Amino acid sequence: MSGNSIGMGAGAPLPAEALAPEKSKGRARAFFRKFCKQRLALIAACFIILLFIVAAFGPFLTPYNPDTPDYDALMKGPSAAHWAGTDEYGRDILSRLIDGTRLTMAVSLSSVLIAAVFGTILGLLSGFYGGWWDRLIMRGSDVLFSFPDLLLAIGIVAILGPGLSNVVIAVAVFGIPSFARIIRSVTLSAKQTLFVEATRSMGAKNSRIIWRHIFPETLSSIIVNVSMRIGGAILAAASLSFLGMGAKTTEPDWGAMLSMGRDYLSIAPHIVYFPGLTIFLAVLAFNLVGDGLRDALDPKTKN
Amino acid sequence: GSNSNNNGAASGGSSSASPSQTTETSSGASGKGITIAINTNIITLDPHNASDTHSISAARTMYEGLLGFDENMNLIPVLASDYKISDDGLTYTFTLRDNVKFHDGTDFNSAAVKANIDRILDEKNNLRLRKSFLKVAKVETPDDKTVVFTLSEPYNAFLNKVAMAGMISPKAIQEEGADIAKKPVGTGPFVFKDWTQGDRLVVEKNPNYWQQGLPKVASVTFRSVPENGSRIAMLKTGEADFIYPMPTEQVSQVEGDKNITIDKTESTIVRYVTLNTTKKPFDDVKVRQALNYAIDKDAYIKVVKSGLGVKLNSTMSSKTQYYSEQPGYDYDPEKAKQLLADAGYPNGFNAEIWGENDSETIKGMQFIQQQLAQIGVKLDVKSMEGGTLSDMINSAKTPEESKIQMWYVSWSPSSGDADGATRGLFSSSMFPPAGSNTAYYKNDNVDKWIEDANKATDPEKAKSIYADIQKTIWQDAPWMFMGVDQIISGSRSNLSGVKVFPDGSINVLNAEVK
Amino acid sequence: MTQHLLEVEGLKTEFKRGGGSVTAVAGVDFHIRKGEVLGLVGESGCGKSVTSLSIMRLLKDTPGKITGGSVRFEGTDLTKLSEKDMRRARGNDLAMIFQEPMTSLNPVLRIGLQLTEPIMLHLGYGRKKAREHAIHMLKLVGIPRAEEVIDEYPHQLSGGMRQRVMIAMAMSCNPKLLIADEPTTALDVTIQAQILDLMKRLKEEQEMGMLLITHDLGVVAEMCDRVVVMYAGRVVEEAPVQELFSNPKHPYTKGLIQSVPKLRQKVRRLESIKGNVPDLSQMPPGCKFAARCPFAMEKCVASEPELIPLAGASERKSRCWLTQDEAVEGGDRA
Amino acid sequence: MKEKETPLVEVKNLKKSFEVKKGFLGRSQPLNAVDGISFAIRKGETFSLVGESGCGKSTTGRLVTRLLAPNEGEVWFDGRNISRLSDNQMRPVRKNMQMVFQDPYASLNPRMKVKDLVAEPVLIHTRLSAKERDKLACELLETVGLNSRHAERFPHEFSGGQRQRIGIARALSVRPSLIVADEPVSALDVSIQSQVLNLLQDLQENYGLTYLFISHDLSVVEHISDRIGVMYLGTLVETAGKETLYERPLHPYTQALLSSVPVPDPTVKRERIILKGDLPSPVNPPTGCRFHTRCPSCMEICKRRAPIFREVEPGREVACHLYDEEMMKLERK
Amino acid sequence: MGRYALQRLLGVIPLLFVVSVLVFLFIHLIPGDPARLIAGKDATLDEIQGIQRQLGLDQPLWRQYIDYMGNTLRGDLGNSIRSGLPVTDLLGSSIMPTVWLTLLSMAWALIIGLLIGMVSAVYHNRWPDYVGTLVSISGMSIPGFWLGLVLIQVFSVELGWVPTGGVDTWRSYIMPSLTLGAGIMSMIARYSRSSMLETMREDYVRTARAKGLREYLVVGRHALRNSLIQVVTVAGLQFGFLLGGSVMVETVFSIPGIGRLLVDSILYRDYTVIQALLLIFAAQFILINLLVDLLYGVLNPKIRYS
Ligand SMILES: Nc1ncnc2c1ncn2[C@@H]1O[C@H](COP(=O)(O)OP(=O)(O)OP(=O)(O)O)[C@@H](O)[C@H]1O
Ligand SMILES: Nc1ncnc2c1ncn2[C@@H]1O[C@H](COP(=O)(O)OP(=O)(O)OP(=O)(O)O)[C@@H](O)[C@H]1O
Ligand SMILES: [Mg+2]
Ligand SMILES: [Mg+2]
Repeated sequence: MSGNSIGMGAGAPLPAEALAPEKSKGRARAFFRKFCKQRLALIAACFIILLFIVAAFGPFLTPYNPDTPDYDALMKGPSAAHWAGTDEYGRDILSRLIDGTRLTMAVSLSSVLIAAVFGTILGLLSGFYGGWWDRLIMRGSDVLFSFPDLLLAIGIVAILGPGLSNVVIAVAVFGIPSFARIIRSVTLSAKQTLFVEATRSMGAKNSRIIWRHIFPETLSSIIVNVSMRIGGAILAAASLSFLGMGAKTTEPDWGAMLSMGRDYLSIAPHIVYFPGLTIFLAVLAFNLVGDGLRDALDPKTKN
Repeated sequence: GSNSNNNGAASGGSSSASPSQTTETSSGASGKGITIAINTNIITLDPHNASDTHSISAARTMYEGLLGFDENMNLIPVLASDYKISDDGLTYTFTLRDNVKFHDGTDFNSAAVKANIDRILDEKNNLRLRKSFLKVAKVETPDDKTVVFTLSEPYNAFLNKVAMAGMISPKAIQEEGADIAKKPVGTGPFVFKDWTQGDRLVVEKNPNYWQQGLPKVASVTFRSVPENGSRIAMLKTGEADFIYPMPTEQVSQVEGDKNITIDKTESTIVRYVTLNTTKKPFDDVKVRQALNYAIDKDAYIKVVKSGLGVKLNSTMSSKTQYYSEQPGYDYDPEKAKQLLADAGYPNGFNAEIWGENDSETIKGMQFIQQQLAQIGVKLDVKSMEGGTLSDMINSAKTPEESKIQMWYVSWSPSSGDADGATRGLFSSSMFPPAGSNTAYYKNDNVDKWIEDANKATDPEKAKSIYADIQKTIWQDAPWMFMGVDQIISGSRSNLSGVKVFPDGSINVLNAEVK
Repeated sequence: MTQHLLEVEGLKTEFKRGGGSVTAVAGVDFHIRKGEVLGLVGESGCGKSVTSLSIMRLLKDTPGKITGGSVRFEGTDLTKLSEKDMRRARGNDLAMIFQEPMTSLNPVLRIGLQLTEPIMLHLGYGRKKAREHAIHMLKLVGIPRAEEVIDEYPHQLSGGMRQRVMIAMAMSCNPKLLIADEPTTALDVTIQAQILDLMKRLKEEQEMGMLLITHDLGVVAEMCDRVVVMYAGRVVEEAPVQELFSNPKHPYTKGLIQSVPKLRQKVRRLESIKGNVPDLSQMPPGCKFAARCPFAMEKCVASEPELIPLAGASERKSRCWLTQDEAVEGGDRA
Repeated sequence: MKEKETPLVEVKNLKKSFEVKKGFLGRSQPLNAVDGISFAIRKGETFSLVGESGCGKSTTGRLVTRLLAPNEGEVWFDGRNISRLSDNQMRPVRKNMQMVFQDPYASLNPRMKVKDLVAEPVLIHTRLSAKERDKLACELLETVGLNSRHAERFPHEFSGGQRQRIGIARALSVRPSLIVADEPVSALDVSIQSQVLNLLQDLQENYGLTYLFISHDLSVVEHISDRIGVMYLGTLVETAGKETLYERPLHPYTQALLSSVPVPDPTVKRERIILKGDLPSPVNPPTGCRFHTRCPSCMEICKRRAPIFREVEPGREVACHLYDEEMMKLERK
Repeated sequence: MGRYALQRLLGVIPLLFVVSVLVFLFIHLIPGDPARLIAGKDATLDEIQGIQRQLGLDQPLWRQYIDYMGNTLRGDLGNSIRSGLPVTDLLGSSIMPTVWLTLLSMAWALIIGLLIGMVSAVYHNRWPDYVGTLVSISGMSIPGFWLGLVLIQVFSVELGWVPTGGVDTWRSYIMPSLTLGAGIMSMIARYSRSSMLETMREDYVRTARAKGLREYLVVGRHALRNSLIQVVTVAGLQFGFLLGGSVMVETVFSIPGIGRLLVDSILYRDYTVIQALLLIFAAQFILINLLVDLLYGVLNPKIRYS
C-alpha cells in the first residue's frame, strides 16, 4: 500500500519497536505498581484480605461457639482462655468478633454495592442525558439528601420489617445520592472528552457510548468510593444498632456488639473495646485502601 | 358496713405525706436545689393528660390529687382529709383539707374539684384521664369543703383513679386554656419555674405550701439524659443528685462509691412472654407450661437483669393491689421436655418471638432463645421498633388473623390497681386491637370474675376474686412468667428523701440535702 | 573574553521516575549577552522548559533536580545560591514569562495584587507607590484602561491582555535577564504579532538579555539574534539566526527547517523527519538523532558526537559527526 | 454540468448559538458561535476554515457532522438535507462522514486497544466479525504508516504523531466520503506535523477523499487546501481558492492575518499589519461589520451595517463594504 | 447577588413541595399508629378512636395532606400529636442547641482540617503528611457514639474538666462538638490536602515562586484561596449532614436538639413534628447549598464578576 512509506522518509523502514518504545506493561500493571508504593495502603489491603478470609472461614476459626453462653463466666476480662474476654452472657468475644465478620462485611459490602449500582446508573443517566432526566434525578437526590438518614432508616426498617436485608437497603439508600452525584460529575466531564465526541461522530448509539466509553471512566471513582464507603457503611450499620435498628440482633455483628456492650463501658470495658477496636481498624483499613486507590488511579499523581 | 378510708385517712401513717413536722429545720430551705436526671423527656405538664411516668412525676411536684400514693402504692389522703364510700359502692364523699391555696393564690375548694372533673370529662379536651372517670355520673358540691361523686356503676379502682387526678387552679384553666400544659398552677410543694421540653424542667419551692416545713430544697431540676452512660456519669460528677433509672449494669460498679447511694425497690412492672393461645402449638396448655418450666428464672435475673429483679410469681407484681403469690414453674427442663412430648412435640418446634428493639428487650429475648433451645424449641428473634410492633399486633382484627406467636413485653398498671393489671391483659373482650390480651386468652370464669371484682365494694371480697383469677391464669399459663423489675435509682449520698415509687414515678416531696 | 550575562555550562537535570531517574537536560551549554535575544528551539519534550526552570531553580514542586553543571549569572553560580538569595534574584534580576497566560495568573487575586507583589518585595516600594509603578508598567505594555484593569481579576481579561500583564509583571523590577517560555504559543496570530512587537520594543528600551523559548521557527526568525537548537536534552546546534536558516549544519536543524510549511512556498510535499523523538528513559547510546537521521552512519549509532565550535563562522557549534571535520582546530571543546 | 457540480457538502446560512450563563447572577445569554455562514465543498476537494480561536471553526465542523443541531440554516450532505435528521436517522449517514480531532491524546479512549479503536466505526456500522475487524484494523494501520504489531497496544504507548495516525486510520475504516479534520496537526511538533500532512494528502489522492480542514495555521492551510474560508467571530469574511487568497487577499482581516504570520526566514522583512485590540466577545459582537473595531480601513458604514457575503469574482466571496459597489455608491451620495 | 439569591430561593418552592408530599406519604407509610402510641398500652379502642378523630387521622390521606398544607401555609404548624404542645414551641427550643453544636463542630473541623490538609500538602510524602493522613483517616473511622462515651468517661468522670452534657455553659459544648466534628474534620483535612496538592501544581503557583515570593506567601496567599473553593463545597455538604446527623451526639450528651426531637417524634409517630422537622431539614439543606454557592462566588471571582 502506498501509505506504507508515508512520512517514513527515505531510509529503511524502522522496526516497530523503535517507533514506540516497549513499555507495554499495561495500565493494570502500572496501577498495581503505584498502589504497592503506598505502604500504608498496602498494609491496609492485606488487613482487608485477612478480613475476607475470616469472613469466609469464620465458623472454622472460632475458638468457642460464639453463641454458647456461660453464666459462670460473665464479663470476664481478657485471659489466656478468652483472649478478648467474655461478654454479658459469658460468650467468648473473640469468637463473636470472628463470627461477626461475615455479617458485618456482608452488610457493609452489599449495601455499598447496591448503592454503587443504583447510584452509578442514576449518575450516568443524569450526567449523560442531562435535561429532564438530570433535573429529576438531581432533585430526587436533593430530596434524599434533605431527608435525615435516620428517618429513612427507621422508615425502611419499619416498612420492610426488621432484618438483615432491610438494614442493607437502609444503609444503601443513604449512599445512592452521593454516588449518583459523584458519577454524574464524572460523567459530565467524560462526556466532554474528545474521545466521547469522537465516538459520537462515528455514529455510535448512546448505549455504546455510555457503557463502552463513559462507564469505564467512572470506574476509578466508583472503586475509590466503594472502598471509602465500606468503612462508612460499617459505621452506619453500627449507628443503626446504637439506635436499636440494627441487623439481626441475635447473630453477632460488630456494630451490635459495640452498641449492646456500651452499657458495660465502665464496668467491663473490654466488651466495648474489642468490637470498637475491630470496627476502627476495619474502617481505617478501608479508608486507607480507598485513599491508596485514589492516588494510584489518579493520573495526576505520578508514581 | 361502710367502707371508709381503709388506708387510715387521718393518720398519714406513711412517711411521705406526714404532716407532723418533727424534722422541720430552717436549713431545709437553705437555698439548695437538686437535679434529677431521667431517661426520657417530660412530655406534658398537664396532670390530666400525662400518661408516661416521668410526666406524671413532674406534674406531681406541682399538683396534688385528693388522694395520693405512698411508696408502697397504698392510697393516702392528700387534698382530701377524709372520704366515705356508700355501701352500694356508687357514692364517694370527700372532705377537703382546709387552708389550701393554689399557686396563683386562689383557694382550693369543692368548686375547684368540680371544675377539674368537668375538665377531665369534657370530650373536647380528649384527656388521657377521661376514661378513668367515665363512670362518674355526677359531681356535687354541697359545701365548700365537701365533694360528692356519684358513679353509674360500682368501680373498685375508682379511688386509685382519683389519686391520679391532680387539681389545677380553675382560674388558670380559665385563663390559660390549653397552655396550662406549659404553665402549671397547682397546690403542690413546688411552683413552676421553667420548662424546655427535651431539656429540663425547673420547679421552685412553694413558700406557701400547706404542709409545714416542706419542701426542704429550694428547687428541683429534672433533666432528660437518655444515654445510660451519660446519666451515670452525671451522678458520678455530681452534676445530677439523683438519677433514675439507674442502669442495672452499672450498679455493681458504683456500689462501693461512698458518694453514691443505690436504692432498689420492687416495682409494679412485670415482664413476660405472651403465648398466642389460639395458635399451634401454643393452643396446648402443656406446651405453654413446658415453656414456663424451661426458663431458669434465676439465670434470667442474673443475666438479663444483672441480678436486680425478682421472679414473677403471679400475673402481677407484689406491689400491685390484691397480689396473690402462686407456686410452681420452677426450672425443670426435663419436665418441660416431658410436657412437650406429651403434647406431641417431642422434638420441639420452631417459633417467632417478637419484642421491641431496646437493648434490654433484645437481651431478654436472646436469653429466652438460648433457654428454649435446650428443650428443642428454636426461636427466631424479631426485634422491632415500637410503632411497627404495635401495628403488627393490632392490625389483626380477629384472633384468626393474628400473626403474633410470642411477645416479650412488660406491663405496669398505671395506678397500681388490680383491674389495670388484669382486665386489659386477660379479658376476652380485650383481644387486639381493643386491648392488650395478645395471648388471646379466653376463660369464661376469668371474664366473669374480672367484672365481679370490679363491682366488689368490699376489698376482702375483691381480694379473693383476684386470687382466683391469678390462680386460674397461672395454671392456664397464657404467658411465660419471667420477672418483676426492680426500680433502681442512684443518688448522691448527701441527698435523702427522693423516692421512686413502684410505678416508676419519682417523689421529691421530702427531698433534703445534707 | 567579556563576561556574559548568563552562562550555562554542562547543566544537567534529572527527574525521578518510577524506580530510577531520567535525564531531561543532559549537559546544556549556552550563554547570553546583555541586550541579546537567544532563541531556544526544539521539539516538544526536548528539555527547553526544564532548562529554563533549572536556571530559575523552580523545580521545587517537581520530582526534578539539578544534578550537574553551573548557571552563572553575572559571575555568580545560581545553582550554589541559598534558597533565600535565589528568592532575591528571582523576579528581580531574573524574570520569567510562561507559556500559558490563562493559567499563569492566580484566578482569585486581583491583577493589582499580583503585579505589586514583586515590586514591593524587590524594589521595596510601599503599597501606593507599588501600585503607581504597576499602573505604569501596564501602560508600558500597552494595556488600555490600566487604572481599571489593575483592579480586575484575570478572567476578565483576554488571553493577549493576560500575557501583557505577565510581561508587565516580569519587567516590573527591571530584570537583567528575561526568560520567556513560549510566550506566544497559546495566542492567536494577530495577538502574537502584537505581543512579539511589544517584546521587541521593550527589549530594545530596557537593554536586557532574553532567553526566548519557542518551537516556532517563524518567531525565532523574527525575534532572535542567536539560536540554540535542542534535541533530546542536548544542544545540537548553535548559530546566529541568519546563518541557522541559510546554512543549517545539523541534520536535525535541516529537517526542522524544511518540514515547516512556509507561506507561498508552493511545494507539493513537505519534507519531514521520519520517526519520533526517543524516549528519555531509553536513550540510544550514540547520537540521539541517529535513528531519524537520513545521513546516519555506523559511527553515529555507536558513539555520541560532541558539541563543537565550527570553523569559518563566529559562534557556531554543532553536535554531529558530519561536521566534526569542520571543527575549529584545537577549539575550546565544551 | 449540474450533476457534476452537486457539491458533497453544502452549508446554507448556518447559525448556531449557545446559551451561556453570565456569572451566577446573570441570566443566560445567547452566544452566536456561528452566525449565518454558507459554503460548499465539492467532491474530492479540501476546503479549509481558518480563523482565530473562538471564531466558530470547530462549531461549524460539528454542525456539518451534525454533532450539533443548527438553530437555523441547512446542511446538505450528498444531496440530502441532514440538518433536521434525528439521531437515529443520522447514524447511517455518519458512515460517510468521519472526523479527525485536534488532540490525539484526548480523542482516543485510553482504555481501548488500538485495533479496537481503529475498528470501532466498523463495529458500529457493519456486521463484520471480530476476526475480520482485526484484520481490517491491521491493514488500516499499515495504510497510515504504522505496523500491525501496534494493534495490540494501548494509545498511551504512542507518540502524538502516531496517535494522530491511529485517529486517521479510524476515520478511514468505514471508507467515508468526507473527513472533517479539526485542527489535526496543531498539537503536533513541526517535524511530526509534516508527516501527518503528507499522509492526509496521500490518502486523499488514493481514496478520493473530501476534506473539511479546520486550522488556525495559515501556512498549514495554504499547503493542504484547495479552497479556503476565513472566519471572524462566527461569520465567514472571505472564501477563495488557495492561490487567489494568498496572492491577493481582499478582506482587511485576511490581509492582517496573513501579514501576522511569522515567517521562518530572517532575511524577509515585511511590513506588518498589526491589528489593534482583541477579538470582541461573541456574546455581544460589534454592530455592523464585526471586524470594524479592529479594521485598519474602517468606514462609517461599517459601524452601522453588516456587509453582505457575496461573490465578487467567480469562486470568490467576500463580506466587506470595500468591495460593495452599490454601497460605495450610496456612501458617496 | 440579591436577585440571584431570591431566584434560587423561589426555585426552592417546588422542591419543598415535593419534599412535603414525599415526607407526608413516607411517614404515613411507616407502620405505627400515633393514636395508639400516645394512648399507651392500656388504652381502649374507644379512646384510641377518639384520639384519631381529634387528630383527624381517620380522614383519608389526601384530606389530611390538604389540611396540613393549608395550615402550614397559614404559618400554623399545628400541635404535637404526642404532647399537645405547639410545634413551633418545640422547634423553637430545640433548634438553637443544634445550631450551636453544628456551628462549633464545623468551626473547629474547618480550622483543624484545613491546617492538617495544608501541612500534609506542603510536606507531601514526608512524615507530617503521613501523620496528618493517619489522624484524619482515624477521625472518620471512629463510631461517633463510642467516641462520645469515651470522652465523657475520661474528661468528665475521670478528670472532671467539662460537664457530661447539657447546654448550660459553653463548656458543655466542647465534647459534643469534638465528637460531632471529628468526622467532618477528617473529610475536610483530606479534601484540602488533595486540593492543595492539586493547586500546588498549578501554573500560577509557579509564577508566584518565579516572583521570588516567600514560601508562606506562596502557600498562604496563592494556593490556599484556590483550594478553599473546593473545600467549601465539601464542607457545605457536610454541614447538612451535621445538622441532620447530630442525633447520636445529642443523645449521648443529652443535648435537647432537633436530632433528638426527631428521633422521639419518629418513635411516637408524632406526625406534625416530623413533618415540620423534615421541612426544616429540607429548607436548611437548600439554604446551605445556596450559602455554599454564594460563598463559592465570594471566593471565586470568576463566578462573582462575570
Ligand atoms: N514534572 C516533571 N516530572 C517528570 N518529568 C518531567 C517533568 N517536567 C518535565 N519532565 C520531562 O522532562 C522532559 C523535558 O520536558 P520539557 O518540559 O523541558 O520539554 P519542552 O522542551 O519544554 O517541551 P514543550 O515544547 O512541550 O514545552 C520531558 O520528557 C518531560 O517528560
Ligand atoms: N458547548 C458550548 N457551549 C457554550 N459555548 C460554546 C460551546 N462550544 C463553543 N462555544 C463558544 O462558541 C464560540 C466558538 O467556538 P469554537 O469552538 O467553534 O471556536 P474555534 O474557532 O474552534 O476556536 P479554537 O480555535 O479555540 O478551537 C466560542 O466563543 C466558544 O466559547
Ligand atoms: Mg515547555
Ligand atoms: Mg476549535
